[in-house]
Amino acid sequence: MDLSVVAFWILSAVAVISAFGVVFFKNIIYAVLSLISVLIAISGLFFNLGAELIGALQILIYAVAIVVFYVLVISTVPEYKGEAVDPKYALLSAPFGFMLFMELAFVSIYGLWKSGTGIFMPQVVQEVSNAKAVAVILFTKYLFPFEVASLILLVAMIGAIVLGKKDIVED
Amino acid sequence: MIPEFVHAGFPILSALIIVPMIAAAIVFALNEKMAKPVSIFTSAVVFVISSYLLLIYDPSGYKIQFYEKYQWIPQFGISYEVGVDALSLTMLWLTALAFFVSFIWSTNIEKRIKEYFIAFLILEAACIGVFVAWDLVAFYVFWEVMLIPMFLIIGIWGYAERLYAATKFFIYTFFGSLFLLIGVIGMYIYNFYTNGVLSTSYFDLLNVKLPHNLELIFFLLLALGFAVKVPMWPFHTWLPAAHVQAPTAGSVILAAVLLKMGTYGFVRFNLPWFPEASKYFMPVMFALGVIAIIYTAMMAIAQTHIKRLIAYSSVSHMGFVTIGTFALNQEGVNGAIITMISHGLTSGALFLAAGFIYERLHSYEMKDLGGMAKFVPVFATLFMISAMASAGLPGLSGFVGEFLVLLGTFKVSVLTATLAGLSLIVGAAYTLWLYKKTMFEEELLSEERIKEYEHLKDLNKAELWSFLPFVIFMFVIGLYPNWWINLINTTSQFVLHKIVGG
Amino acid sequence: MVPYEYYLVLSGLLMVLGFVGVIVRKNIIALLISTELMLNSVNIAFVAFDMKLNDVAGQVFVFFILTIAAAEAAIGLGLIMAIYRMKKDVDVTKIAELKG
Amino acid sequence: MEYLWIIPFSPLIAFVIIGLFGYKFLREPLSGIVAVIGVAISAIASIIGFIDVAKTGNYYNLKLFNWMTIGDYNIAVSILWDPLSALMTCVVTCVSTFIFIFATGYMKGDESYPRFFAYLSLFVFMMLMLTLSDNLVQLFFGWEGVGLASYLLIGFWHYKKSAANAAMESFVVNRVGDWLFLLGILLAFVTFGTLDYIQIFNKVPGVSVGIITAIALLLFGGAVGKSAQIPLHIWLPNAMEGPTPVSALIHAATMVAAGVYMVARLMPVFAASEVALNTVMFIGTMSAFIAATMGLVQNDIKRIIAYSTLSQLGYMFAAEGLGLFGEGMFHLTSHAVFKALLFLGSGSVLIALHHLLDIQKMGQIGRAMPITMGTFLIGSLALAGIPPFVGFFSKDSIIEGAFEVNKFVFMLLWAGAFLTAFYIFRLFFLTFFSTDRLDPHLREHLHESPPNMTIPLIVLASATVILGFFKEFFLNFLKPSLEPHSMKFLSEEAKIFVFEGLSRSHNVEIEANAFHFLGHSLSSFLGIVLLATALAGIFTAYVIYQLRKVDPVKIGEMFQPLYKLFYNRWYFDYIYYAIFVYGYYKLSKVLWFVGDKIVIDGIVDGSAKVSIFSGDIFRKTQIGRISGYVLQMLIGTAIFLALFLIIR
Amino acid sequence: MMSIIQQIVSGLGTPNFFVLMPEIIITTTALLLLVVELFTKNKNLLSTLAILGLGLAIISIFFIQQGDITLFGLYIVDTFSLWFKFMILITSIIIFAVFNPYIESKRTFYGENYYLMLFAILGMMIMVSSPNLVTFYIGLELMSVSIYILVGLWKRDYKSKEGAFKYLIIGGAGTAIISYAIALIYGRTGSFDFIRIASEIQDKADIGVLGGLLLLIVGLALKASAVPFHFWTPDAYESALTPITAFMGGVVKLATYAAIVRVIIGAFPFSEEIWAYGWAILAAASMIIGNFVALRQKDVKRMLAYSSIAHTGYIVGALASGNIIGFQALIFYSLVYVFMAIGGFIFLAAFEKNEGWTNHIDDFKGLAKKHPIMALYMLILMFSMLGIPPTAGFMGKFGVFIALISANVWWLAVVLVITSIVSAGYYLKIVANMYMHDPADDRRFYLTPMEKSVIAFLSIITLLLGIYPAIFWDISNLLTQSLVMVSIAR
Repeated sequence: MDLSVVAFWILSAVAVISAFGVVFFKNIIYAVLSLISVLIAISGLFFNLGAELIGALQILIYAVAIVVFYVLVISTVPEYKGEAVDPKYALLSAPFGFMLFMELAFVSIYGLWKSGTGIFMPQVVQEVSNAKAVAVILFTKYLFPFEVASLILLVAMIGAIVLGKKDIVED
Repeated sequence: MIPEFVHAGFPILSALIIVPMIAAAIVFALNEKMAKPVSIFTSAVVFVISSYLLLIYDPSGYKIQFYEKYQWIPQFGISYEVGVDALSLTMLWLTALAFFVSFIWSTNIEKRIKEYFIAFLILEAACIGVFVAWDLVAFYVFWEVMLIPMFLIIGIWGYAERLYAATKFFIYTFFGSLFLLIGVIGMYIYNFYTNGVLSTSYFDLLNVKLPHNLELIFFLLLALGFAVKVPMWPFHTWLPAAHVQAPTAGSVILAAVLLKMGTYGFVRFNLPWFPEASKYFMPVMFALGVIAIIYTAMMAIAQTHIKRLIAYSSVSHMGFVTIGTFALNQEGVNGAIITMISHGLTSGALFLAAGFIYERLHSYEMKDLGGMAKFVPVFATLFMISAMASAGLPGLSGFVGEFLVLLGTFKVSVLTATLAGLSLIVGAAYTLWLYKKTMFEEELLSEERIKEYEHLKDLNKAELWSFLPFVIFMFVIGLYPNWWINLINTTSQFVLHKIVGG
Repeated sequence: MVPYEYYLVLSGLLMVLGFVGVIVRKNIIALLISTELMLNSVNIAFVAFDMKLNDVAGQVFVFFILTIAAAEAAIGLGLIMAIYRMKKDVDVTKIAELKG
Repeated sequence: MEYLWIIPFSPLIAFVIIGLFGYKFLREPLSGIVAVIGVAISAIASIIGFIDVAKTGNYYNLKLFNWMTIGDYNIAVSILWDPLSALMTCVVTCVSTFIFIFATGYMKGDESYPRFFAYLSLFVFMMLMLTLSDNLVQLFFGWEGVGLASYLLIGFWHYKKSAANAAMESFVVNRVGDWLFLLGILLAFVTFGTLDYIQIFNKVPGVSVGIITAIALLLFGGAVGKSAQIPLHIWLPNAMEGPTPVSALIHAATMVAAGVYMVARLMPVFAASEVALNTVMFIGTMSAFIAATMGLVQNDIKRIIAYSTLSQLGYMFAAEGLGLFGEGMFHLTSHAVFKALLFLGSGSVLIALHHLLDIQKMGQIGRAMPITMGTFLIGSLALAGIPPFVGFFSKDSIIEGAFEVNKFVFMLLWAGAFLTAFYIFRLFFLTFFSTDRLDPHLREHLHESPPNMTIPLIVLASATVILGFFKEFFLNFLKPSLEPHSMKFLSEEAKIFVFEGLSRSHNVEIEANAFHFLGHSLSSFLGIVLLATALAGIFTAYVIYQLRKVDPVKIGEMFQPLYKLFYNRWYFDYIYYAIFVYGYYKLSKVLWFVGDKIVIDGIVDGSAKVSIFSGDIFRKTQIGRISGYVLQMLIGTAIFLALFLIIR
Repeated sequence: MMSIIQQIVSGLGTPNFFVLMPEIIITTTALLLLVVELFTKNKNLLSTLAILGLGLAIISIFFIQQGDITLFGLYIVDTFSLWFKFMILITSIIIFAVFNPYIESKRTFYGENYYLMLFAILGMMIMVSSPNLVTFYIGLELMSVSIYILVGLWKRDYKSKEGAFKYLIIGGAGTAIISYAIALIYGRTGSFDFIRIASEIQDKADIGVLGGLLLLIVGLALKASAVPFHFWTPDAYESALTPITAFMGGVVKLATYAAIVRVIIGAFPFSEEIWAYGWAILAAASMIIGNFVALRQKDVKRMLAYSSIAHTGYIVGALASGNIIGFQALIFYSLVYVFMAIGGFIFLAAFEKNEGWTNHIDDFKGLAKKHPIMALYMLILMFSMLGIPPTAGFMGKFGVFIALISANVWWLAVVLVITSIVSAGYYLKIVANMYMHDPADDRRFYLTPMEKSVIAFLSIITLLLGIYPAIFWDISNLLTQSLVMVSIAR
């Protein structure tokens, strides 16, 4: 019973519980906070799996950047009155959500997943750190998508600005 | 059996299709005054050419004449392939005649003249195309194109409920023709899988040897498409609606040409392609035909709206064509073809008569009509001749077809012939009823009605000249059918060659 | 060592929870948050697969997913602002003028 | 004999001329004259042909042109000129000629004078096509053609509702017969592979009796319709709506006799089947008797004569049914003459009385118009069967034949003879003598008809007197077409076959020579009885209607039910109207509403409604709220996955 | 030891940027516009620049040698991608051409519109030329993100925001689903390259592939707005600026179909019994829902949105055959459908400029009297969508029929027939309103010559493609060959 197992169970428990929080917290602030905890838990899982770079990015991008957006917006938008979840939809979605989950779980468990096709054996990763490996691949093979991703961010920024601008309302 | 092809030196059939389209373009370009003369001239030219073809057609031996074939969509082995045998040719001629007549008739159109004539010209091109095309896709294209102008004609120049009628007409026929399309594609695919031939040409599909159940299915698919167009009972209800609402010329075309396409399809495709299925379904077709004949004859006599009466009478006559076709013997098919022509003439003339009455008295309802005979003697005479021809009086065109059909049917099924023969009685009943209600019984009229009638105009030039061709050819066919029968004999032999051998 | 399938099941669970969240929440901001949740759940699967395959391409993909999540969050929040400005409300039941 | 083609076509030419130029150029007198000339020419031609045949006894078969080819058989427009057709043609043309002449006077001043003669000429053409035909199709052509002509002529005064209805009725009822007739033709063609009489006759022996019977009966059905026998007789009395010359020509002399002619023409076929002959006989007899009873109590002068026509046609059919084809044809001839005479007489009366029809309102007009009365009397005597008029020779021989062959038939025909004598003289007395019930205004300018009307009367009357003495000549003349052994166009076996067929029914020798027949019937018991019967009929009528010894009304009350039955024409018309006119019409209406409007169109339009309705249902899914959309997406995804994961 | 890294890097070689010329041109134009737009608000200048860029890109296409896989196997430039890029650019030019008058009349100018559209186009171009799930994904997202914004860009109009938001949320969910699918496929095959994937799963598909493939289909269906993932479509289409709607309904649809074919044939050529059946179900649902609901629409813009859902049904229905003919039919239909869709929406856009035109079905009444020529064009477009010869729409349906029947998918063919008949109900309603009713008033509408000529071009080409479709059949044949050559004939 080594540590990683324990870590997995704890982190996943946290993630799931706070995910439920995201879904069911009435107060939007709590929802955002539980989102943060989900993200952190997930990044914890990344570390547990040995993907340090992604784990770090996760915390950086999300827990810092995106959540800040949310907090900003929430601060401008007054607190939302009225119940958090619509019981009718909750009742309707629960069985099908469960069904979908069962299917996904079925797939996950019985799928013949490949293993060890890649070149980054643990010992290789030992030598070149995970960060370096990812970085090399990202900036060589996946350079092009990376550039496009930057374009996407550009577009998103423009969009956020132009949509959030005042003149959209009165002009 | 692949017939021999006589290639045309000059692509005359394509010309027949193109000329009306060009005319339509010209009309589109010119002003409204010119629309009518241009279109009349065009249709006259087309009629003359087709009559000329009718005369120079060589009926000895089955040859596809004036044949042209060009690649169209090579990927699917689809080509533009036109040519005529006697069946196509007679139908082509009938089409040209009917359009000629209805163009002459259309003097009284004042609403949106240009569109009117453009629609009719395009319709003419499409109808000609349907009858001369030998490639299935080309056939289907023309078959569908024809819906658009007819939809507009009924919908724009029709009467009160024209929208309902036009939509019903369009959707109903579209429904049928899509199944026809599926059937054709099925044949095409099957032919490709078995013979490895990728072609939609009629003659390539003629060689397909189908397994029995598949043959039945394809037969039904095609039959559904055609049955809606014929229309056979119980698919007939669009016809009265369309006829009642359509303008006179539209009704003439509808009755004289469009209905023929269905029966043309039966004779052209179902018999040669599905001989076994044709035998198999013969009783069904007989039953439907007989029902159509008697039931719709009863419908007809129950009407007070004269156009609807005539429409139902058309359905009844088409029942004759159906049983004649599916008698599956020489007399039957000959009779069916002759009946198609003659019904084109008579029902066309009757609709002209109805239009004439409407223009004079502004009503189609029997209660507003009656007692005209004395005031419009010439019209009364022509109307009487048409009515008698439609009632199948010997010496006029109607009798020849009915006699042959009954003879052919009698050989196969006495009962069918006996019941179908009842139309001698019921047919006479509704025809004379119509005539009596519109022309006779002047003494029932009120004084002021008589006053109105005093200045009824008899047929004017245009009306007379649109009547005469129909009436003349009623006599021509009725008095000397031999020429026509010699014309179509080889064709009907070809149609039946898989069934009776030959 | 925990079998990788567990990670997958976890990611599936989070995905479904996000899905359900989009459905049940009435506050449109929460809708957006739930989509974030859905997107993130995928990351777990990717990384888990990576470790199983001894590869890093999955992590590269996770990078892209993060980017896109960010982008959508930005646009979504912009839209929410605009909607709020006009509608003075963030109740999903009110954001239903287009229908039928 | 090529000139024979003139016979049918000269009336046709007249018809075309009148039809085209009648209203524009010819108008009142001229078009009539053209018509008369047209028919006269064909009359002369036919008489020439008649004489030729009478001399030689040959037959001629001309094919004019080939109408239609079916398989290897050509249906040709053709002329078969043998004694039978020659006789019939002569009767048609000659009688027509006189009636045309009469009509020129009768139709004077009618606004559609040309149309009338156009129609008449058309009729004659069609009738001649019928008589001259050598095959069934041409026969049918004429058959339908005369139907058309009679339709047009009955409806000649179509502004009258009654006329229009009568015309339509006659055509449709005829069509019932024609339907059977056409089926007969089809069956004949399928059986024999040909439609020419002569070939058919020679093929008869080879065919089973059942089919022959069927063919014969179907064809006879046509005859029943055309010759207005029970049960298709109802149209003829109503046909009296037409102008009187029409009634005389079409509905007495020629067209209605077409059935009789047809049966005689196809004698070998009918002779081959005993059932067919019996049917013909039975139908004829019934008609003869029932029509006579109907005629008893009518008051419409033309209708009475119409019923007598029915009854006389019945006699002819009875004769043919008995196998006495010769006598039948002879009675046809004589009937054509004296019935035309009677009709024309009544026509001239009508002209004088301005179309007053009710005989109860006439009387005492004999003095004013002697010629009419005289000729009418002759006609009546002939009809009643008083020697030496032609009716006696033709009718009594039939009854005597019946006595030999079938007692039941004899009884009915005998009774019929009495009734005939009674009703015709009832008419005669009530019209020309009896008390004066005539409206004084009419009385003032009551006058004899102009010569162009009286001359035909006189001619026909004289014919009535003399024709009877040519009986033997006629019978011998007809032998080549009706006597098996002397029928040239039959093969030997056919001759024997037909002879056997005939002899099965016809085993009686009637005295052919007129004088012997007269003597025989004045001497033999049967003859005396028959003569007495006729006289008794006349006497009864005289007592009741001239001397007024007995009040007819009393008799009517005495036999109330019988009177009602006769007066209402055995309720035939009512039943037919209820079933075939009203019933059919209403049934159609109902079918239209239920079958077409509700059921079929219900399905068609219903499908449209259904799709619109389902459109509304599906529309509900687009509820506008994101939650709803995503929920449905979730459901969709879950089910979509489940489909594969579970089913596989 | 760095050797491994060096191996990797050296194994990659240098990318051939020349084949990226169109993309580069588009990108530069977009960035140029981004800058220019800061200084000038001259619409015509902006659109001219954009059109210029597109034109250049088109020209550059002709100078590219084909069949090159560059950027370390992440980018393929073959006949297929080039042709689709060509079509995308051409149709985009059309939309740019009629864009300005519209936004002027609606007084909702955003300089962003232009280069966002360009970015979207870039995304599509990347998407159609992706031999690899990563490229595909990134292109798809670039496109989607730009479109989300474009939908929302309507000043002072709440509805456009709502539509955009709905699209964003549903699209986000779709993105998540696609990512998950990619994850599963990656886990099953250990690669993102189509070729590798295909070679990995030649044998019978196991649960993993099944799950991945099905989720991928769901995601693609969502982007292509197939039932039951279509819910964003009517709202987004209705709420967007009409030229943008034309862009979405035409160009984006085209690119999406191309991507679908690319992914399905490229990555899963051997598991057609799965995706054929899956697409068949989705297609049937789309035909039914789309047509029946369109029957009840009064707003023609929304009606056309539903009809585009129905057309998605027809088009992806071709995949149900799972054979070459099916791919050909799909490509042909999608190529010709662009013209109809854009034509229909641009027709609306052109009339929407005028006062008193609300896209309501009754606004069409008597149009044939006021604008006979335009009405004729609309008639052609409508009958083409209905699938009446001699229009391109018929040829498309004809191909689909052939595909389905050749694969014995009779049930789907029958569904297609029935739903086409239903669709007649609403297309005919438009035609009937134009031709068979008298106009309520004699107000004429103003259309710019450019709009007129554009609509004329679109409807006439629709007609011509119907009369002589051989060329386009050749093209689709060619494209299919190139695809199959890349994927199967390995």
